[in-house]
Amino acid sequence: MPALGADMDEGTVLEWLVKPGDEIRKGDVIAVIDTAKAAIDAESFITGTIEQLIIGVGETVPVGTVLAMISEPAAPKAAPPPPPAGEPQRQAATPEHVPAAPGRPAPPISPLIRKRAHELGVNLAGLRGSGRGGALTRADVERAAARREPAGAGARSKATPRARRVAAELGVSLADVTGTGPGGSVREADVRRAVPAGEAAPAREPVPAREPAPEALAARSPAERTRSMRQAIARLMARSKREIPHYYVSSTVDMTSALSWMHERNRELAVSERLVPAALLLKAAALAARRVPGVNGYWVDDQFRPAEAVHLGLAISLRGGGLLTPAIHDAAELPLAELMSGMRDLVIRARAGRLRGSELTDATITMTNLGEQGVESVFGVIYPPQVALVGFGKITERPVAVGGLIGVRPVVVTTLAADHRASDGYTGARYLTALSDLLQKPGELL
Amino acid sequence: MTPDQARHAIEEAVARVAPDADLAGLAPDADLRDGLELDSLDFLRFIEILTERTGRQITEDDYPHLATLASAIKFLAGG
Amino acid sequence: MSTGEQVKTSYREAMRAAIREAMQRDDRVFLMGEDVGRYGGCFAVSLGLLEEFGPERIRDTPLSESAFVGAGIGAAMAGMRPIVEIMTVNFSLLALDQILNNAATLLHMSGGQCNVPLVIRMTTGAGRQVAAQHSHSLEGWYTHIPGIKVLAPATLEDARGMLWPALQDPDPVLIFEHGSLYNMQGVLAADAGPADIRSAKIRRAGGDVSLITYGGTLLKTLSAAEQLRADGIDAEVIDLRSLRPLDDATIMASVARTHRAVIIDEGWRSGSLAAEVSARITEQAFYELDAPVARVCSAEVPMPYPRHLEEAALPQPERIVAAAREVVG
Amino acid sequence: MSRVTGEAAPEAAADAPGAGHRRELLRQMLLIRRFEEKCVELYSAAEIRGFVHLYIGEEAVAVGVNQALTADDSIVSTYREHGHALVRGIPLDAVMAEMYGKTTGCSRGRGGSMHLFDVRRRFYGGNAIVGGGLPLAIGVALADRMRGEERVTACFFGDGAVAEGEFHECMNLAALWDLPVLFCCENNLYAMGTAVERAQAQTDLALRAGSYGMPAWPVDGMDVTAVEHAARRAAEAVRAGGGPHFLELRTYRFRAHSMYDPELYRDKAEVEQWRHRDPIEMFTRSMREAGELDDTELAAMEDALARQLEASVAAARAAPAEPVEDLTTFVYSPESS
Repeated sequence: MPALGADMDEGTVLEWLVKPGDEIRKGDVIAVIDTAKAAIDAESFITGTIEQLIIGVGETVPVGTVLAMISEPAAPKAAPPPPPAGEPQRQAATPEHVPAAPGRPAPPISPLIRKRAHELGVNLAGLRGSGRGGALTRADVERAAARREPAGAGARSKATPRARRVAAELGVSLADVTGTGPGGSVREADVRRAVPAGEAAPAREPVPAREPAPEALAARSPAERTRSMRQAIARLMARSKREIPHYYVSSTVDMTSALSWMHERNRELAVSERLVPAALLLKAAALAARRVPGVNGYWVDDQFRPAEAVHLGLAISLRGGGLLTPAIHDAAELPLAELMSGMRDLVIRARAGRLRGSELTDATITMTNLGEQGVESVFGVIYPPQVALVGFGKITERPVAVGGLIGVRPVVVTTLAADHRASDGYTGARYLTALSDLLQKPGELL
Repeated sequence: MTPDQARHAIEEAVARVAPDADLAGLAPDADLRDGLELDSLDFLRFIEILTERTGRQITEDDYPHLATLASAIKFLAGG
Repeated sequence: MSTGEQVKTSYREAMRAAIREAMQRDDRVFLMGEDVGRYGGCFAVSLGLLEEFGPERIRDTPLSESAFVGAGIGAAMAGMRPIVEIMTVNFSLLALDQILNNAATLLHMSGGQCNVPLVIRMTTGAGRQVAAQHSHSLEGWYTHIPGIKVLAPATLEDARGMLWPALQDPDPVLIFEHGSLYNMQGVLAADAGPADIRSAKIRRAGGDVSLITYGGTLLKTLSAAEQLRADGIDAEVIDLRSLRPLDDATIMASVARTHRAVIIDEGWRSGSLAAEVSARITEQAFYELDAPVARVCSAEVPMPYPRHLEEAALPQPERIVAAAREVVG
Repeated sequence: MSRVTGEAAPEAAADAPGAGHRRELLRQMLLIRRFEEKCVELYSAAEIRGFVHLYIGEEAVAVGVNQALTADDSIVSTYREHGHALVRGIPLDAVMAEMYGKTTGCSRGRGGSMHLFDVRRRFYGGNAIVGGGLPLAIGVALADRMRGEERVTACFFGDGAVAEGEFHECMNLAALWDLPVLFCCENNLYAMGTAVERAQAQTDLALRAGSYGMPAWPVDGMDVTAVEHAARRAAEAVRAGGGPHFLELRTYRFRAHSMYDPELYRDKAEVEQWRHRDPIEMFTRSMREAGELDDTELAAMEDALARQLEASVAAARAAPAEPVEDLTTFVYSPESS
């Protein structure tokens, strides 16, 4: 089927002017083709004999389809081979997007997609992927987020981008700021007014703030940066102590099986994958939080809101002072190896000042580990609006009674500071017991 | 590996893990981890760099040999 | 070494001096347009040049915009450096095909063979009660076209300094001169030379709001800034100078300081140059904005004849002040 | 070995053109004809795309006018330009590669059939806007005149352009300023689907052109010798400062306006009648009668052309396409962007 116009994709054979056996010459009109616009004579570009008419009168076929077979005379003419029939440039388009073969298991969810889903508070279970092979794409997650009301805080308050950025920097929760802009929108001045000198700023907004607050931190001089960080910590801690009725529980946990299991595994692992005790403690703390959800979530609008997943905040002390608590997302689900590399990555980036705003503001429970600094135990201050903080002291050799006999065993003192508005000592105790049980069966931490 | 090469490798590893740490000011028999405030992650990174630089496999059982500068040099140079 | 000596002049004389200098320095340069010779130029910019350079290089043309603009393109393609004057942007519509389909496109279409080192000057804008067909401000249309550059000299320095670098440019450059500027008086360095034609300039520094404008509305914007000072609002005024390419860096740096932007453009709002600048601010400086970007443009009406209606239609200092107050809040 | 490219014939001998000269005229007409026929084939196979306007039937005009031009003269053409480009000397491979949109094309593949450029040969392109090339042509002529160059700018356009305002503006300006332009109006009787008598109150276009105060002659566009003779006379006058001249070359296109229109605007009988005056067959017949051409020479000429065409198609197919990364090059010149 010849291309008979710039905008022609298919054509209909209106009439054959030849029949099999006819002799034809180059340039002879052999058929009449109906394009969308008009009936047009189609000519032959070779001299020869009509062998067979393949496409019949009235049939519509795309450009390039072979209409008839013409045999060329045997004489060795230097005629070139006829152009490859039926393969016009246009059809060599890239293969269409291949849908997943039915029945094949959907590909695993990439960490990036999980992180994005978490940022938007989207539950990935049962979400159909539009990517190659049914994989979930960022767009799928974002569409899912747009379709329903974000979990956590109420409707997103109307604030200018500048106001959001300053609020993130100063640790001000927009929910607590009254806007004086058009339509009651919050503007920079409103945010700054909401932070009177000395009085602690209300806690960060639980819904993850979008603005890259740390870049604002990084943009200024180091001295300025530590001063404003100190101010932010001061405000947060003062508010925590003022508003949260802390209760504390502690427990000494035998680390023998955990450490020997770890050393055994480390023998087979390359240096870069080798585990440290902190990774085990972190994983256990996360799994325990999943088992005892009462400690994992936020205190907002005078009620406890349990979080869907466990995002474990990690208290990281910076060289030369200062503290950041970035979160490891889905710490309960992440395999131990990924948790280890995630922890190393967070520490390096925290100390280099290259954390993203979203990482800093969405922990559902925080862990602090001062064992390296040699203290036996730590009773921490909860990060509002979270409702619990788990603490670990130094792993030390201590005389312990086991089965009636005295033995020397590596042990660690684990503590929990919890918000008595959200839970009672009973829940705190159940959490530490769960933590201890998990550390006795390290295989489950994988 | 000669003691000098070992010392040089340790100095480079410390520089990369704790850029602001003052190795020179540390007594050869002083504890490296305390003196340089290396936590377990820093120390793991320190071991990782040493393995890359010297090609020596260092298992957890070898950690005690790396407690001080002097012992580390002896361990690496000892072969 | 500039002698520091200053001379009193006008925008019109500054542009004339620029043309004279270019024609003296480069014999490939010549001026072509309706009534540029014997009549001395519809706005008297080329007064006296016919007597000085003769009819071969100061060429009056018949009223055939497509022909003489196309001829300018052909002559440039063949090695000359023509300055084509289209009396006003209103008549340039008759030559828009030559400007778009030939001047702006030949280099790309010919695979890099055909350069068109041409300068086209046009008067633009309203404000003299000449009614709908003579009062258009269509620079925005031309800034839409890749392949040409668009300049808007709003000061004596720029009127004197932009022509020579525009002529040196191997690609077509359009220079829009707002009709209200020709009589503007002022002082200029006697040896004032070429100006940069790539960047915007901050004509008044300020920290509370960025007033972004060009050409005929610069003076109105500066006076609005003065009025705003009385309200305690410290306005920054940016003169775009180059409408294509736009100097994004200067615009975004200013918005990053003031966190508020008002764009003043005599064109109609829909699909205007102001719309393009606003879109770029939202794309590149979104997190700096403490208020939506505001625009002060002409009312979307054919320009009326009566004075009071024309003034109501055009951007005025009062409307700029109101818009600035709105965004500063 | 006959000259491979369509290089313009060497300065023809001063005296009456000899048989050798006529053989070259015939070869150039055949070059155009076979090139256009190959385009039909390639277009039907969808190997070349877009709009393609064929010159079959009008070959005598391009070949004849080209004989009157020197290497220093300039040409501004229209979208039916393959013939003008080939006889001007743009290599066959470069024109074919341009049809394929390849970087080895004479416009780097950027222009296609309607925008062939070769500035070294002063071929300032086809122009797809009807009448759009006329202002450019008078501009080039203006530049030549201002620099005292004795050169001619030949400007090709069709009868359709005569209805555009630009045509009248340019004719007047060229006459007013005595610009060295040779206006070549290829009157093939149809502006796409509108016959000239349905578009022009006065269809004698030479008469119309004369009203602008320039010499204007009608010429039989199907007779290559007549075209050459008229073009020489006009070009020499223009070059000598006689101001612009206008040739109305009355010719006819045997195929559709562009790839493919149903030609409802004319009946087949008219086409057949004009085919009797096919410029190539008439010229071949007269050369045979004068004993200047026999079958073997003709077959050799056809064979050489067929091989050159196949080679150009093979080269074009194999030539590289422009990398997408170069999309924005040549929007502005490098040093000025």
